[in-house]
Amino acid sequence: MFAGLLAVARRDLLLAWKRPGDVLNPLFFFAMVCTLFPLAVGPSPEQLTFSGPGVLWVAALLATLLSLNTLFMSDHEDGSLDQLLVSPQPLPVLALGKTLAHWLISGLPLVLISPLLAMTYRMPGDAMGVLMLTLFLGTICLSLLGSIGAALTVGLHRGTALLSLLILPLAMPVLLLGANTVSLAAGNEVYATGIWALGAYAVGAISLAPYATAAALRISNE
Amino acid sequence: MTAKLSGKDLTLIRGESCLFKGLGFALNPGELLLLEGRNGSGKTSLMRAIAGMLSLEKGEIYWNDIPVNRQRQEFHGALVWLAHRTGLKGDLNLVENLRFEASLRPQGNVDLAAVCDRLAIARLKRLPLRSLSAGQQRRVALARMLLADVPLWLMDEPFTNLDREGRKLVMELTEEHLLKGGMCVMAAHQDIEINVPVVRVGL
Amino acid sequence: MDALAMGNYGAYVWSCFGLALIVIVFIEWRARVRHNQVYRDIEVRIKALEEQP
Amino acid sequence: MWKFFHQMASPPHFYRIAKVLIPWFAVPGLMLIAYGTYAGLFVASPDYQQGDAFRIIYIHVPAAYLSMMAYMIMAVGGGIGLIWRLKLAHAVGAAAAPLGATFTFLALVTGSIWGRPMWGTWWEWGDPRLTSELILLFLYFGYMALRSSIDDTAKADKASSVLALVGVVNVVIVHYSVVWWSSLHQGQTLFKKGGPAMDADMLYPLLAMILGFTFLFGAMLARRLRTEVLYRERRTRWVRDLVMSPEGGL
Repeated sequence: MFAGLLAVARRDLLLAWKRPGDVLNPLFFFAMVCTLFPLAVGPSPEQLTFSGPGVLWVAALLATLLSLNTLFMSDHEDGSLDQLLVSPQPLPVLALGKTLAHWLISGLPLVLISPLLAMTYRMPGDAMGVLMLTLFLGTICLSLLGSIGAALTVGLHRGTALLSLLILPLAMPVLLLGANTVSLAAGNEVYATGIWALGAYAVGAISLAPYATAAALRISNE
Repeated sequence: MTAKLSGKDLTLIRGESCLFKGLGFALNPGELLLLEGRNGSGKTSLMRAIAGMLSLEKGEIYWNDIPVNRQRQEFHGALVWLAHRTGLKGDLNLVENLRFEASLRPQGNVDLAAVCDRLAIARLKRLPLRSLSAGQQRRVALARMLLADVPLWLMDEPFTNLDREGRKLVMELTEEHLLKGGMCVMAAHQDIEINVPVVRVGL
Repeated sequence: MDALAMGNYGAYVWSCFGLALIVIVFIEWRARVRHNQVYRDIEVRIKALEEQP
Repeated sequence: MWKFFHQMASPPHFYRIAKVLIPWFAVPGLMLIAYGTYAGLFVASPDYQQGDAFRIIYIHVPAAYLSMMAYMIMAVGGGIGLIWRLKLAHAVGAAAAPLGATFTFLALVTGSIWGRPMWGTWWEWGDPRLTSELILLFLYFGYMALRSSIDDTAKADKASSVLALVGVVNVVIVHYSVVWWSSLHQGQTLFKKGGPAMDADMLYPLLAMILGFTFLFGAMLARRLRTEVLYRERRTRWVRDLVMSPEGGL
């Protein structure tokens, strides 16, 4: 049952290994957006501490979005998406495999470098842990939501702009939960609700999104 | 009438035009289904419909007399599709590509080395596919088809990009497959020389 | 006049009701225009086809 | 029962019936709205806190309610279209989206106009309902953008139905997360649930407006559906017969 998941994930990781640019571009983008903000509003420490969680989260959301439109694009262009659709494996599982690889390639690195950027925003140590945890859960949600959007827009000419239009409103609850939880943690307040909500969202997304992605892939590949 | 693979009353409308209407066919082991027609007459669409990737306006495709929509996975386990685009990754080499395909489906006991020798691609094993010629890439796609070891071959224009030798090889391979009791659906606008029962569908 | 002024809130209340009226009338008018357009297009096309031998 | 649905869902039948039905929706709808407007503006006594500004709810609440109902209709239509392959159900989604977006827009603008005298600002991020409505408007934009960027109607139908279904799950999550978020920031709400019970002279006009808007929405949806059906069936025999018939089929 999970043979297909592992096979697809392994192949996509191998492909990413041969083209490391795909991994690094969203990371650079993430770091650059985080740099832009202090340049725009000034380096005052209070302001940076106050807005840090929001900025980091918005930057992570945009970086994920940036990496999403290539999720099915190359598969569509070289015909291997067609081959996946006629393979004897259940398509939702294959879609989950692709999403897993996408998360490992573009979501997890964001989580790992986020403390570095959070440090420049003078985020307290406890809040940094919460930031990593929310980004960990949040990027999973975003990759899964994004895979639905990427599957719906695969093969369309104006795919990239459309993808953002479709995904951003869907991603708003994730952003809202994530950023506010980090803010609460940074202000030494109770933040458990947000973590639980994000965790529940992630579980729900893992179990439902692959079906939507699979349906969308079949539809847009007709 | 029971046939292994059959289609009844197939109708497909794409955008403004009706590609085919009330089309039917039946195919039994050892037979070749040849789809003939001009460019744009719907050969590829019909093949995609047979593979279960296109929803038809009307009609149903049957495998063992059961609609394929109701047994998609079993049906897909019994077919391999040689499409217009090879569906192989240019960044990976031959072995990596074929290993990926192998992990998606249970493999028959076909020897990789023998297949590569037969297709004359053995010395290309470690090169990224991107650096191969179009004809060589097509041979790799053929290798994938042979390794899958399934009864039904769907071949969409299998002769494109192949030299004379390659075309002859495809016909030989198809003939062997059919003589072993396999089935083949082929879309081609060239004449083919295969000594097997041919069912023709004109589009 | 007092009833219309609504204790200084008149401008807000009336603009809401007015806007609702304008928006609904506008989209309904657009829908009508589009329906007639679609119908005419089909009519023209079908009549052109019928006149061909 | 099934036979009735199948008959209703057959395009030529629907096209004919809808024409007859539209006035039956539109006339009661307009009458209820006329009563609600008159009673709401002139009969209902001013709110003890908000004064006459509360009269904006007679537009805002029906619009907000329809904005959500239209999305539900879109999603249910999409689901039915995907499962039972009913073309009319897909057409419902296509017809409901612009209407839903319009009512969402109305709800947003009237909410904002209400906020000006009450909060002293045109836009208050702390209000969960306005924020949810804004996200809902973006969801409508996404749906319509996806629909318009796919040329093949059948494909556009199915793709946008998947999006509507994903969106409807999300609407619920958006609502709760925004409520949680605004509770962190002590936002004020437009109309509290379980607040002081409304007087009858305030409540009846509101109910009349909600019902009237719903009827009107039904009529508007039916009119747009007729256009959709006509356009989608433009190559069929029945449309040809309709157009060529002496009385026409407008």
